[in-house]
Amino acid sequence: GGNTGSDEATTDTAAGGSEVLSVVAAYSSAIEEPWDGVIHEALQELADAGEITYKYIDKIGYASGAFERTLRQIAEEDKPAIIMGDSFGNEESARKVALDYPGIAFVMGSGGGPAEPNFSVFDNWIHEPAYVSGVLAGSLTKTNILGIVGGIPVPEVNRIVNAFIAGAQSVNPNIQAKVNFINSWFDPAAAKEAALSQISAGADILFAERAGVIEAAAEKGLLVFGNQMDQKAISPEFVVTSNVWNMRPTVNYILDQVKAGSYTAQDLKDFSMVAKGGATLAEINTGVTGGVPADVVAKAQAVMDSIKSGVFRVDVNEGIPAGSVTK
Amino acid sequence: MIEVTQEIIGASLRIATPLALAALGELVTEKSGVLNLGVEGIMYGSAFVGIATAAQTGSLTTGLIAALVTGAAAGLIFAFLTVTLGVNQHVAGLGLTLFMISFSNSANRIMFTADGGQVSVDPWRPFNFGGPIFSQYWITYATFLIIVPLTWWLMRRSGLGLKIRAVGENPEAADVAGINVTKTRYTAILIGSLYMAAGGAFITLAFVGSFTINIINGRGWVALALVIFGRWKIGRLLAGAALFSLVNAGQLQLRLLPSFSDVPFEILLALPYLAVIVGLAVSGRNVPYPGAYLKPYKRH
Amino acid sequence: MKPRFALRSSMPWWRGPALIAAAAIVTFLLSAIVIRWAGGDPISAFRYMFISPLQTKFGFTESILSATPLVFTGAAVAIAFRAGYWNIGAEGQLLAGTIGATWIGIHAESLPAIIGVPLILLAGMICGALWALVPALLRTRLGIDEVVTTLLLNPIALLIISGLLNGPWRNSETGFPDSDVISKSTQLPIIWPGTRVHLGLAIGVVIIALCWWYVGKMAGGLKLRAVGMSPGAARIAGLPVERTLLITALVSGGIAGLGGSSEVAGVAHQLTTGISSGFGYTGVIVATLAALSFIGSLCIALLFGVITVGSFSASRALQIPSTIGEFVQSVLLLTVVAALVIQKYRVVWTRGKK
Amino acid sequence: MNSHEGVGATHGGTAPSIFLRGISKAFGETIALSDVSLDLRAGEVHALLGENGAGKTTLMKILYGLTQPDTGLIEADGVQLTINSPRDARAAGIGMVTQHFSLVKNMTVVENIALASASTFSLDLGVVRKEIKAASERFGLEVSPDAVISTLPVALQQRVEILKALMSGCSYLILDEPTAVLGPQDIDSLLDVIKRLRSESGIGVVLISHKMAEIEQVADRVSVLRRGKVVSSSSVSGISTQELIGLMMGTDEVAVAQRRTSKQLVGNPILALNGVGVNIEMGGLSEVSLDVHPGEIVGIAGVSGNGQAELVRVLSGTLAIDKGSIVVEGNTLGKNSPQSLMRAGVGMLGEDRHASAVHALQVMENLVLDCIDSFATRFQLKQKEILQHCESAIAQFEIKTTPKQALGTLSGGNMQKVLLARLFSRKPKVAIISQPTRGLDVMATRYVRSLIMKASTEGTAVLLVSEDLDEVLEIADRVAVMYRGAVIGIVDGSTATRETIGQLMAGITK
Ligand SMILES: Nc1ncnc2c1ncn2[C@@H]1O[C@H](COP(=O)(O)OP(=O)(O)OP(=O)(O)O)[C@@H](O)[C@H]1O
Ligand SMILES: Nc1ncnc2c1ncn2[C@@H]1O[C@H](COP(=O)(O)OP(=O)(O)OP(=O)(O)O)[C@@H](O)[C@H]1O
Ligand SMILES: [Mg+2]
Ligand SMILES: [Mg+2]
Repeated sequence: GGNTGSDEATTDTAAGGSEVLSVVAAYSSAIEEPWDGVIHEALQELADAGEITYKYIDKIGYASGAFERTLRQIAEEDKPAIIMGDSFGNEESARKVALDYPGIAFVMGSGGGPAEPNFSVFDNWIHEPAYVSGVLAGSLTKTNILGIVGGIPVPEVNRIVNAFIAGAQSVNPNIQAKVNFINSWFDPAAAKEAALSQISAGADILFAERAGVIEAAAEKGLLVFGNQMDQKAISPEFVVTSNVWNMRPTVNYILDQVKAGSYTAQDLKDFSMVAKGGATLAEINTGVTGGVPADVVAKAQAVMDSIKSGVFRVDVNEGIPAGSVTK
Repeated sequence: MIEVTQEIIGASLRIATPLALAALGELVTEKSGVLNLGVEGIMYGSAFVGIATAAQTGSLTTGLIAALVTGAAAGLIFAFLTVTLGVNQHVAGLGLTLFMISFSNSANRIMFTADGGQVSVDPWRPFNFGGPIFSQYWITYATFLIIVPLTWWLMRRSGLGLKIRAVGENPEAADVAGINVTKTRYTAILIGSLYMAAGGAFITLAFVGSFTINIINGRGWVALALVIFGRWKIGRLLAGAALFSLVNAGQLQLRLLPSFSDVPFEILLALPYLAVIVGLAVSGRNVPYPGAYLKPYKRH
Repeated sequence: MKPRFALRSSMPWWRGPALIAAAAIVTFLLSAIVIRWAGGDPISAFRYMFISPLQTKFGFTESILSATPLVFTGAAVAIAFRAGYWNIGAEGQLLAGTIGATWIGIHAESLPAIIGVPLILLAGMICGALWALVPALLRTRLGIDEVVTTLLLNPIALLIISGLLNGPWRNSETGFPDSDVISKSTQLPIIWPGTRVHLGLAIGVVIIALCWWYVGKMAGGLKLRAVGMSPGAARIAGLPVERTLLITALVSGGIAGLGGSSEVAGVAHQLTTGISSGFGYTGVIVATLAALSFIGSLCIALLFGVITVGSFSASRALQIPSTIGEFVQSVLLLTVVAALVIQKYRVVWTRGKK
Repeated sequence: MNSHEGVGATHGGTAPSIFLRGISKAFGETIALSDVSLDLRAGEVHALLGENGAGKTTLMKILYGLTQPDTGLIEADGVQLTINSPRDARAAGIGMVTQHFSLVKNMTVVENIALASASTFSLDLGVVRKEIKAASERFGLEVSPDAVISTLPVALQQRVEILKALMSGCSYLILDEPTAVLGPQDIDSLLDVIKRLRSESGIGVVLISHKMAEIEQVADRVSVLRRGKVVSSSSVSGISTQELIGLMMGTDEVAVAQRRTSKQLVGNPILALNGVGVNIEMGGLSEVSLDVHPGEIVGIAGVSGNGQAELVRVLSGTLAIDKGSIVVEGNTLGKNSPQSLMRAGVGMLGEDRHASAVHALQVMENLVLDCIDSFATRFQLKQKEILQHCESAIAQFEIKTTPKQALGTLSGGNMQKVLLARLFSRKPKVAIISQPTRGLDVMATRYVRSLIMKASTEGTAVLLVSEDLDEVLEIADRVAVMYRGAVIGIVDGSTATRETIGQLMAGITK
């Protein structure tokens, strides 16, 4: 279990200084789902390092007000300094509860804006590394056809997929992207089948927004890009790189703010972007089958640098990608 | 065009494999007069235990055996409840599904994912006998070349099959004829559960090589529908599985065509289900349920 | 010696409770293994699951809130099954109801609540009934089995929601695929001040009462039961079997759809793809556990509400996976149904063959 | 026990081969058998007699392992048998043909017979087919091995049952009311078979029957059960029919139906069939014309399968007519749907009472099933009125039940009375009554017949379809004989004889 720190330890929320803050996370989905998994991992690391106490509850779902109930119970019984989680699909209730507990910092993954006094929002803004992945993919493809399998076309998925396509087309205008959605966060068999259909339609490079796609690439001996976490371990011969979301900058910032007593509601978007280290591209795996030419690596590096330095801004496009995208 | 067709056929054989296995298992079970709504759960639990064992032991075969043992154990629990005790089959089946899924998810969390991991193995690879149609996993070959004819033989040509059909139609008559109704139903449920387990194991040990929650994602319910679609006939059942899988494989390709690329993907995803309903509406009426369907048997 | 079950002729009063207690103990022992494995304390887990929700007003009212959708789906399944119409599609019908309700909810800006609330309820009911119509017609006109058709329409209903939320009903503020919040005038009023218990519960209870009255006391109900128990004999007695099935199917769908309205207008106030956590399927368990009795369904639904709330509490307090709550529920379900059957029998040991 | 000879005593030199000793069995509150002893002998036909519910079936189910006794034991040739299942019974050489056949309806004859012997893997239907041929010839029981059971007439299904038992090599054969479902010709040939089995194969037969004539014809010994006890066991030659009936009924009074003199037909027929034709694959009806007058009982006789069942289905509205018309009270029915017939005042008692009964519903609910709306307000059933209605029906029709009992738990006779009560209490203008006394004991049979006569005396027109020729001759005013889907002749009931009707049934017209 994820039980760390002292069980019933509750921390005085108003206190500042260097003492250990308590964080409770409430995830609508399961921590096996990579989006929530990233947050969980960051908090777990901090807890393991003794910097926070951390409890979580996941798989709360969206039905019958379960999320609101859970938030209230956390606020009433655990009385943590910070409640983190994802309020997608539970937006109304999360905000309502936050209003009732102004002493607690509510830091929620959300598609909406922050709300005074204590409701901050964050999201995975990894469209920038996705764009760079696209640059790599666009340079590496021989058929000029890329295959992308997504879960559910929500904005955070769409902008990553669209950025990947845009990156590829920026180096290779002939790129044609084939996009399938499986309409589920988990169904690796369906995702793999979708990827295989793209391969048969000519795709020679895949983007694994969801689990199951890397497996398809490995089976067919094709290069593939991972998402959310560094997924090289699943298939070291074929995973070129991954668009990595890192929650540590967000969490660190919040911890500092709360400790300093200066926490306010805000949009934490920037902390999940490249500039602040919240989004990165995993180290490019030049050891993949067929290798990655040095000039391609350099090109990608250059794009990454210009993003980091703010010279280049990746467009955010949250529209649902069509099944077949050409420039 | 020919290539796409071949791809679609190849893909539908893959998609159909777990469906056909589970549906055949359900068919054998239902022929004995017992409805096993645990099919989704048995697939799920076997998929998990199979890969967990394979990952721990490093042997896919051991994993498959563990999956089958899991299926058998689940089948035994189910048989005890429904045959020996005569518990309502809807409740027992749905309860078993809930049991297997929640157990697997809990175990998966405790064993593998609590700190960000995931259980995965190097799965069985497809053989390539040339062309997409013949590039299939051994389980797929085994399913369609061995299990299907074997099941047909079992149900139509073996003594056991005759007994299974008899206890499913009229357990009293079977009893009077000296057949052990309880034993026969246990056997049918066990055989069925083994098939379902194999279907679940196919997904983790062959097709995907890893386990995530929701791995079965309703395939068990589809299998259940296919049995009724097939009116408890193996040929028709396979036709249903083929219809579902072909439409499924076809819709994946369809979305990639530029002319279809703006059709909401939900419509395409709904097609396989619609196809089965329409197929049923066109071809099947007055479903010949086994005579003793859902009825426990007890002597006085 | 071989064991054999024989129907017992008389039953001491304590056998029922004793066997239920035995079931609880078996559940506890089995669950304890898993809870321990997850690093939790089984005794406090059980306290959180079954007792603490009933100890506070908050826990209790949240439990009945969680039970509300199950009251509807339980009634929907029970009435259909009583007529021998095997509606496995309460899930889809509830989802269809949420669609209808949302459509009214997001388009009814300027209505007074006195119109808005009935309208949103009606919309859900009609959509649920419509979703039940096609399988019912296929069954009564063409003799096509309703189990497959109702079952397979469930994922289709969810896909329609997904299509609407990814398309026209996408949240206008966040762009996330959940609908806008429905207008205030269509939200169900809270009936227990200071809690989240809403009008939906009262309607659910009324539905249960109506079903109970109709099936048990009214002419149509007697027809319905006769058709369900023995359609052949009912036909011989001149009862309109097909019409009874069709009407019951529509009523069943309507009740499930009303459950959808209740969820949208009562708690969620918006449509999401996760609006139902399998309420329709759980409804099958609720109704069958209650032996298709309506009052029984109501009680079982409430029990499920308690356990739902309790297992989340246990998971949160003890930091054990929330799926363990589902695990405990499933074991309890299986052991209790086994106990209910066993209590009717006594074990007789017979000599085996020589 | 009032047995004419001590159980276990030797009889005519044949050693008794199977003893049932001190068998008792209770179902919950009901005591089905108490301390029953019986002996069965090889090469002998032993008849079991008793009212409905006397315990005959239960006793035989115990012998065959379908029911476990509470106490008592079974011995064969001095050795105690353990019979926990039919499998054990078959191993001990006991076979049984149950009252409601134990055949898998949608399997073929071979499959049904193979069932008993099938091992797990091998299933050679070819071999079984040959064995069936051989056995058919040996016992004179012809069947076609590949016919599906549900397509066979009842008599043939029964033949399959008997073959199945014989092919398992039994030396004792239990037949539970085998003649209840047969027409006269089939009964005769079954009785022949029984005689042959006894004398040629030395098989001991247990014959349960409610028909005295049959017992006198084939049985060697007869035992009478009453309320779970054996009240008599003697050789058939040593006891008279009247004595037997007396033993069966105890002190109960036996109602005897009085044959009426045929009445003059007055007025117009209330039901008229004009050239009714039905085309279906097998059988069907051709040009059936028939009329029934108020207060008249018209009997339909015929070898089973000559269109009687179709005629009943036409008149119940479940089989559409292709030709001709049905006229009720001078009005031609547009369509013969169940509803239109009921509305016109035609009531039905189907041949299979179990198919007309909703077993799980209460007696009182079943009684109003066909007129629910008249026992209900807009909002609720008039429970009180239903209960009153039921109570008066129970009293009037002498039904042994309480209003709230589930219909399925009633004995056949009482179930039949409930259905008749439902039919007659609507005061139908025409009552179509099919096989009303099938499987009923002597007393119930007489009672049911008297009910039918009473209704007709009160003005109801009755169309009585029965395979029991005696029944038709006993109460019908006119007898119509069906042959190959047509009415081949109509004779006056008071002058008709078995012979005249028998000729017509064979298709011979003068
Ligand atoms: N399964 C059962 N459960 C409860 N009671 C039973 C059961 N079977 C038989 N009985 C009761 O046992 C008694 C004997 O029934 P049994 O069937 O042996 O009568 P029977 O002599 O064969 O009657 P019939 O002439 O109608 O065939 C009846 O009173 C009946 O109510
Ligand atoms: N499950 C049961 N529960 C209670 N009583 C039963 C049950 N099964 C049978 N019986 C009783 O057994 C008796 C005999 O049953 P059986 O099937 O022989 O009926 P029957 O009187 O011969 O009528 P029929 O010839 O119409 O079947 C009936 O009186 C009935 O009350
Ligand atoms: Mg009997
Ligand atoms: Mg009888």
